[in-house]
Amino acid sequence: METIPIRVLFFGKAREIVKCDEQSERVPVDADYQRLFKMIFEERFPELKEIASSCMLAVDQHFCRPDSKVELYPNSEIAVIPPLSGG
Amino acid sequence: METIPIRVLFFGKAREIVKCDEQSERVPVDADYQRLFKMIFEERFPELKEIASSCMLAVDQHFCRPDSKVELYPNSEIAVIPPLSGG
Amino acid sequence: ATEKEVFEVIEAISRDFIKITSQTLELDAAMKLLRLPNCGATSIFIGTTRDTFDGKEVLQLSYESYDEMAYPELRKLCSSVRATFPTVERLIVWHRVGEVPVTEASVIIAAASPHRKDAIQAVSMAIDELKARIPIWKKESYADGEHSWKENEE
Amino acid sequence: ATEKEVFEVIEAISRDFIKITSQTLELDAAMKLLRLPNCGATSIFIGTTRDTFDGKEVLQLSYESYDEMAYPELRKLCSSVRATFPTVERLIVWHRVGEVPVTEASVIIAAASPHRKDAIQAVSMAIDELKARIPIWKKESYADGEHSWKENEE
Repeated sequence: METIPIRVLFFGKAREIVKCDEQSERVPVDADYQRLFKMIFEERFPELKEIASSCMLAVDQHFCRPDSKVELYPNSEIAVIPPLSGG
Repeated sequence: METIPIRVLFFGKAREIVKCDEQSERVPVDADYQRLFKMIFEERFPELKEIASSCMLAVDQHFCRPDSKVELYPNSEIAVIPPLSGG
Repeated sequence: ATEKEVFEVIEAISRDFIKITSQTLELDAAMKLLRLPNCGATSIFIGTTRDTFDGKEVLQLSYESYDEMAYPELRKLCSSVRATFPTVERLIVWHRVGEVPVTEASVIIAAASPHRKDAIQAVSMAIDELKARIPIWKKESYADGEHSWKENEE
Repeated sequence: ATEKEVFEVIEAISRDFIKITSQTLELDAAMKLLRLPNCGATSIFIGTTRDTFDGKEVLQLSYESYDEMAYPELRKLCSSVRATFPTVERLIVWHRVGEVPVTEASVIIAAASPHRKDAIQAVSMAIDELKARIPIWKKESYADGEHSWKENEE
């Protein structure tokens, strides 16, 4: 399976838990949302499991939902988005 | 019939038509809204007839409607209120 | 009046800021009254003089007020707004009278409350009520020499 | 893109004022952008840092933004607001990031339009959408040493 490099970005409580702004990873080029979610919240950063149910992912600056189609490119930006609290 | 002195106040377009801020009048102490309205718009200031249908009266700083009970006292203040346009 | 009632009146007066004035309305002065550490939300409405009406050039607006009635009606207005939105801490209703040049404010309405919805809706209610109930009149003077006494729609 | 499309883009950019900044948000600067002779109505919402939450003393709020995503989302937000309220002439959406002391503004949203309802409702929609869609996070730090990442309800 072909893998590509991606960047995983952390914000808010996720950044605090991971103690890191950004981390490079490699993922299968055809990974879907569920696969990315599982990879991030269970395999690579299991310390995020406690907030997983309230988080979503954004891929290349677009919010994704579990049924969203995901297209990954080399150096795609996957952001871990905890509940928003702007305003 | 006992009459009492009242003050009639004019605002906005009514003031412009009558060319006067205020006028003293005498009215029967038991005059009701209809009587006051007729007195002002037909008898004393017939030049106001053209705007009568869009005006109302305020008695002692309270808006009145045609069916409002009116209590007059010496020097009561009857204001001719054209359509409001504050704001 | 009981002592409690007197205090309620004093508090009501100090939380509602009402003004009908021929002076320029200063937003900065309003903001100072609204800056409360327990209020996270401030909503402001500013009505300004426009330069055109129906394609005609407006030279100036002139407002007149029946002050003796407008002040008590403004107090009633503030009471209604507070009854509807009890979390509003500060409420400002200022109206300018006399000549108001184009782009200057004829009215400033503002509310501060802990959360945003009450502040926003209180201001919206207050300007609607002001236009419907406060005895103030506006005359628009046009470049062609004509003028017109305006009528609020609602 | 055709010439017309290019001009539309330029006009859209110049009528929407978007900013995410660590600097103090200045209401005066916003007002200068809103003063248009053809707009009779200006509506403003200011979100400020509150001193208490759930009875706990708040020392400070700290905001962080995912800028690369927040800016395009803010542009989308402005487009949605304009699509809903097409008479809005100017739209300002400013958000402060970093530490925001108590009583200082974290957000200023403002709209100018010819008539009041559009300006008021546009601001109301914009703050609702901002809270729901813009990737910005707020951390509240308390006097007892604890802190909490907030979550918008809507």
